[in-house]
Amino acid sequence: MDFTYDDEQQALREAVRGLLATTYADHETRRRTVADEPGFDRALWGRLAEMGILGLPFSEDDGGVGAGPVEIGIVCQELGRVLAPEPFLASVVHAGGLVASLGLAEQRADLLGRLSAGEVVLAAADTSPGGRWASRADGVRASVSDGTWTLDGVADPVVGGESADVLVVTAALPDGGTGVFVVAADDVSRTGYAAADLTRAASVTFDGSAATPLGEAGRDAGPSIATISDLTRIMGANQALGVMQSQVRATTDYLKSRKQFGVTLNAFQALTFRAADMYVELELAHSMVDWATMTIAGGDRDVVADAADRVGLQIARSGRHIGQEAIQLHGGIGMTAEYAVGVGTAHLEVLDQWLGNGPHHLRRLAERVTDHDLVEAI
Amino acid sequence: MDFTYDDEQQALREAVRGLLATTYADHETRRRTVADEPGFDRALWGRLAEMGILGLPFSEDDGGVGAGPVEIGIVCQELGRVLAPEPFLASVVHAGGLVASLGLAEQRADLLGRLSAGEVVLAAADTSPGGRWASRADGVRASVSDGTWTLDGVADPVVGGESADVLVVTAALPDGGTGVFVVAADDVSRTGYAAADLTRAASVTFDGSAATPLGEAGRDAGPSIATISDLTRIMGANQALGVMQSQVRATTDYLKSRKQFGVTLNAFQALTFRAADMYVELELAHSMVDWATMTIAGGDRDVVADAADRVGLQIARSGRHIGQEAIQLHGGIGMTAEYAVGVGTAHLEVLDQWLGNGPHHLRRLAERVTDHDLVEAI
Amino acid sequence: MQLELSQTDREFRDRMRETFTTKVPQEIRDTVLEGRHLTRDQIVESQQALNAEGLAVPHWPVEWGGQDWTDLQRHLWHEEMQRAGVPIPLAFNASMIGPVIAQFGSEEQKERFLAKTANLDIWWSQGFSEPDAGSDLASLRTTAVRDGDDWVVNGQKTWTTLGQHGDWIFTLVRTDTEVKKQAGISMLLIDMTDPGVEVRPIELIDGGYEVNEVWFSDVRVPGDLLVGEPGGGWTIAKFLLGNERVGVAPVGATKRALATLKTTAADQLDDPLVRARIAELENDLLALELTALRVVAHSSDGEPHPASSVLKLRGTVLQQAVSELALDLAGPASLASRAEDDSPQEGWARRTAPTYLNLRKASIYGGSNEIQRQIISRTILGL
Amino acid sequence: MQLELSQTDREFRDRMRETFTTKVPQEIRDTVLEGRHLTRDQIVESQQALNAEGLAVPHWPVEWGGQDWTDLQRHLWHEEMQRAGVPIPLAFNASMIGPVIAQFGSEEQKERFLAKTANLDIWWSQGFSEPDAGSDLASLRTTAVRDGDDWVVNGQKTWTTLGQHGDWIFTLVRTDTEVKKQAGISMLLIDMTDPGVEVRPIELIDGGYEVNEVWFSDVRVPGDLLVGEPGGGWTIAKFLLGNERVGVAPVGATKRALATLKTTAADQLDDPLVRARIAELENDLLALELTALRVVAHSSDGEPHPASSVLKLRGTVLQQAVSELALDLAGPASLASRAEDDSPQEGWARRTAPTYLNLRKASIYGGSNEIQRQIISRTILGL
Repeated sequence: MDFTYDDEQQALREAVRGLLATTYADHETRRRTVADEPGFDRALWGRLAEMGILGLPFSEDDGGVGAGPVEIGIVCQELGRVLAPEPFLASVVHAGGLVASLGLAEQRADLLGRLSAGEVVLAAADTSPGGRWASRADGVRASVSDGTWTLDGVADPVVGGESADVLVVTAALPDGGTGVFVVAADDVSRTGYAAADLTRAASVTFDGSAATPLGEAGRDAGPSIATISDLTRIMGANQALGVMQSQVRATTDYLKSRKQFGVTLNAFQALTFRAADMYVELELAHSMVDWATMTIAGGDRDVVADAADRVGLQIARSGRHIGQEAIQLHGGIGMTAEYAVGVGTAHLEVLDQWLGNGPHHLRRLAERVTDHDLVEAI
Repeated sequence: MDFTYDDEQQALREAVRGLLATTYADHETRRRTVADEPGFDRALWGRLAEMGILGLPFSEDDGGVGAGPVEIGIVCQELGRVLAPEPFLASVVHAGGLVASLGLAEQRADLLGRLSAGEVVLAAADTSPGGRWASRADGVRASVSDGTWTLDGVADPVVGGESADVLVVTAALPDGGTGVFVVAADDVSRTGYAAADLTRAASVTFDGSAATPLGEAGRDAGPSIATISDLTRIMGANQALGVMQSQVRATTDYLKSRKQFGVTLNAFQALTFRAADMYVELELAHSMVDWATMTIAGGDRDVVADAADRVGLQIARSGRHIGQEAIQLHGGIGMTAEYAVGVGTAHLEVLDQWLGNGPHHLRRLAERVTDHDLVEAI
Repeated sequence: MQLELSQTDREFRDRMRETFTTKVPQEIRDTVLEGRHLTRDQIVESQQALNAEGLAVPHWPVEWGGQDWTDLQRHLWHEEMQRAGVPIPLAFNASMIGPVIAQFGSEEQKERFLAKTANLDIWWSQGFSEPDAGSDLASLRTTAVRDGDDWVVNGQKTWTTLGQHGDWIFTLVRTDTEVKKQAGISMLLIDMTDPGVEVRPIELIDGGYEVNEVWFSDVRVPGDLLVGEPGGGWTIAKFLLGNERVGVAPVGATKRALATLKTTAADQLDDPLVRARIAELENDLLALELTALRVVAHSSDGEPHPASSVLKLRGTVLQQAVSELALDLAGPASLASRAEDDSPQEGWARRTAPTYLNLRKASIYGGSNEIQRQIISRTILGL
Repeated sequence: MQLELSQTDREFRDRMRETFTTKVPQEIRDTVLEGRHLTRDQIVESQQALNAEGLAVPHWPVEWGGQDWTDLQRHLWHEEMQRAGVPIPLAFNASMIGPVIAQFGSEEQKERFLAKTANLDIWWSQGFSEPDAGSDLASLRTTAVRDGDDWVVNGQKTWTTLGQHGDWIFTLVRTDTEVKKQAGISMLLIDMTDPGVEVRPIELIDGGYEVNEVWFSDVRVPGDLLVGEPGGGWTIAKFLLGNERVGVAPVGATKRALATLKTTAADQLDDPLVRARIAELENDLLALELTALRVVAHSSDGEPHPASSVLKLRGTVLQQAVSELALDLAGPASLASRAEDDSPQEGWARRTAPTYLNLRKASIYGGSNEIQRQIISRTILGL
């Protein structure tokens, strides 16, 4: 049992942190980047590809690096720290994860190879308007005629879908179950928009859109879809952890430097105690994120599903606490779009509502409460 | 709409406060009183009878004073302020309330007359071991033979039951429904004990105990039992309010007088802010208590049932907050039986667990949440 | 003690309900009830409709358009507006500078400003906060230097709510740097079209522009636009901030928002955890509303009741809690925050994230919740 | 990073589990698991059973009975004890005076006390707190005045946990009133049977007697019972209070208590609100346990990890929260707190109210949660 990074992991973290700092050291750059098309920095995306970051989760056979979940988590944390809008989570972890899990060898080599190289951006379309974290598709239907598949329906929100080249779509199969299909972005109509944190998503309409089954045609992919969602949930929690770390640091720095009534704010015990409570939440969240990330290596779907719910609930609670207190302790400046802290609070909510919010995970955990005696950490 | 006491109500409050101060101004007296049989001060009980307090809720025809719910609430608040162990709530409000609601004229005149005069103490036996605030009896069964009724079973906790002269018992009727019976304490076996706040209760065993139906024999009294429980819940909330007022005052005084690190504790902003939060809870609870008490005058059972749940939930939340913070802000001294604050925290819990705790009221309110659009205060 | 409204008050309430739902355009009220943004024109139209009925500034002196109501009636007026989705009359006009001019202003100022202020012919902005002052208002640095009959103003204000719409701004400025900091402050009324006044809107985290920075560069203000005496600004500021007693907490609007959620998210009400969360909030709101009524009932003659801080503190917490619930009920649909109206996601769901973020301000602006706790612990508890 | 225990640690844990469940009498463990009170004899019997296995004082120096374990192993030892219901070795002996004597004591003191301390042949009490000092330990007033080779002690200590069972007491006393208050403090070991020592148990709100007042009236203490140097008491106290890193939060016991509730209150687990409350607590406890593991994994060589304060703070909050849940699940049956065992109410339910009340101490004793927040904000955050 070990909660520390090895030297290579440390080096990865430093490298990613260094690269991101060249672009997003200043929040103003992030602000300008998300205001322009495509909502992220294509040059940075290219450099991430060069560093092998975009191929991190995929096997070398598929054109990737074959790194483990801890490494992917490190990247997500660093992206979160600077609120980077690059669609790593949506494109690499989520959509790429579906391809890696379900795709045939040639599909994997093609799509993941190009994704790793920064040549295509993927997005997963798995949510129907009003839908809530279901691994069973209900907004898009697949039809087959003469061996040719087409899709009809609407997916929304498709995170990263506005500028994706290829969509990985979950759709209801004609004979029941849910299949996953690859669709060229040219074959759909889509309307992009910004979420509250100014990252981009899209509403995607399929109208007889040509689709290629990912893996064996017509087979129910429900369990795989669920597992990839769980993995994405855990990596989203890593990203949220990075946000929270930045918020706690920014708040602490602010309390030390901002003067009111002739003294710096850390002279007010009520405020420093609240900062202490933020730190407590941060440490608890950190522990849970590390743990959930480590469970992935075991390869047991049920264990990962449980870990996703647990870290999801923890992040929802800690994220709201820290995100709200960070704004409150900053006062007015925390409310402005010019300042990273409030935007971080928006990003925490977007991550949660996208990947699974607190009540959702609590409900699932509550259902399972009688399935065990003690919750075993190790 | 008026939230203020009129002159008579003010005078009643002063009179009761004055009388109680003669006995319980010092917590040590309360401590000695509860340590001895019968667990309350019979002399004080007699003086309460002389003042008309024990007959407050009952009509003049029944030997009472015919006062309204606000007056009864005032008495309960004052009892709560000094943690008086006298069984006013159990004997007068609850058991007496059942008699007043269900008894025949002669039963009312007899029992309530003697209760008002301080000649008998009543107690309501309406809970089975492990039971949870049900108006349907399941621990005691009533049988009738040749017009003579007998009871069998166990009631526990019977608050105030250890020293009561007459028990008012809810029992399952032979043909269904729940009846209410009057049983002389001599006809049962009982084991007294102290609750966590050192007030007394008993486990009561009925073994063919002779019983007199209260009101018309064999008729289901479920709705009336429920309404009297609701009224008792609301009066219990008044009593809890008195406790909380004392706790907030004691805590504030302590912060002003206790020195640590060379200054009084109110120099620590984190502590004064927590005292402010206690005050907020107190004011909210106060408003809800006054409101629930005033709903009784309208005489609508459903309105009172709703008010009982609402004030029950509020008191559970505010009571825990204030009761816990009062101990915490006092530190070690708050943990001791010698000091009123911690005993008050015990009393708050006993009132809630006896009359309906937070989760119980929340569950009932949650069931009704779609029955209305807005919750109307007036 | 008695719960029922008197016959008079019941009739009063019915009259308010009737007036609000018939005299203020439905479209404006729907905009409020659905949590969408009002335009400047809508706010003006609504206030003028109220003013035509004598309902825009009832708490002003009668000679300037006020009504001689009890505090309870003012409370009912305020609650019924919120229930009906009527925009509350612009606070800067109705609750702030209007009462200030009526109390401290010269006859000339009253004649010149009050009627137009009530009718929102003049849109007032507030120039109090400064970048380096925050909650420490008295340390403000904007200066006004006497030059003949005029004052010449230099400095910067910030967090000026809706300042981009403003015609005039009432400002606290330092007119004397030699005295104790509170004693050197005065209030000036400044025409925002004057040369040297510059307004820059600040984007907030919900994407809206509600607050502004306002710069004054050698702005020349005639001497008759100083309110009260030179150096009397702190007294006026205290009057103004202590002037709130009715309508401190947005109870009615929060209740309405919660009740509306039960309809919009009706499909999730089978979930006992959702029901419990709503029940808990409904109860908390009831307790708050009753406390507001107690404050109203106890208040005597213009003195602010210290429990106003309780209302502000808990009111903002509940307002925020309802917005959290809404966001959780919206779920993934909430990501479509900045989608256009042709989005397949429902409008209420799309608005939840911006609303959640926007309402973080509620516990910061207008006396942060930390300031409220300070007031309670010092003023009420004597700590 | 890796989740699994090493082969060695897995075997270690299995050995602990096996030893605890076979060497410590079932009746003692049931008493702990059911939350009933242990007698003095049971505590002694249990510790002596552990000591016979070398498991009473593993963190002591090896020459005095310690084991050269890793922090992780100490953590596993501590958690497994709690899971099995084994009473944790008496803290005053095992975690406090033992390590202090081993570190600061004379050879003579070590020989005289350590083995008996490990084996609980001597029951130690702690004499630190005083009535007027509270969290401000340094302002203590109990004095020890030199008289020949002896010290003469006068004063009063309070909150002396289980002092009624004590054979010896380690005290902080003021030996020099002329110097800065921390510098005038020394540690004395006092035989509680000495003339002039008087112990008065204090009744707590749960009806139990866990703490005591201890008076010293002209108690004559031989000079060789001063630990370390005169004036060195503050250093020892800091060593002692900073000595906690493993086992700061009672995670294992709280987990066990929560899991047990699922069985005892099984009839209420149909209620989704109850299930949600349990699920939330289970998750919070998991996060806490993982944090304890992280602290253990990161710790280096005896230095207390500052996150110990996180563990103490959250650990007590969760311990208290589980006791609140238990009380709510017990409902009216909880009124039978002081009923005898023939009560028709179930034992677990009867114990909920006293347990709830008793555990209020958890956030007060041993460095209140306010002190923990102070440590976090100062030491960790630099505020």
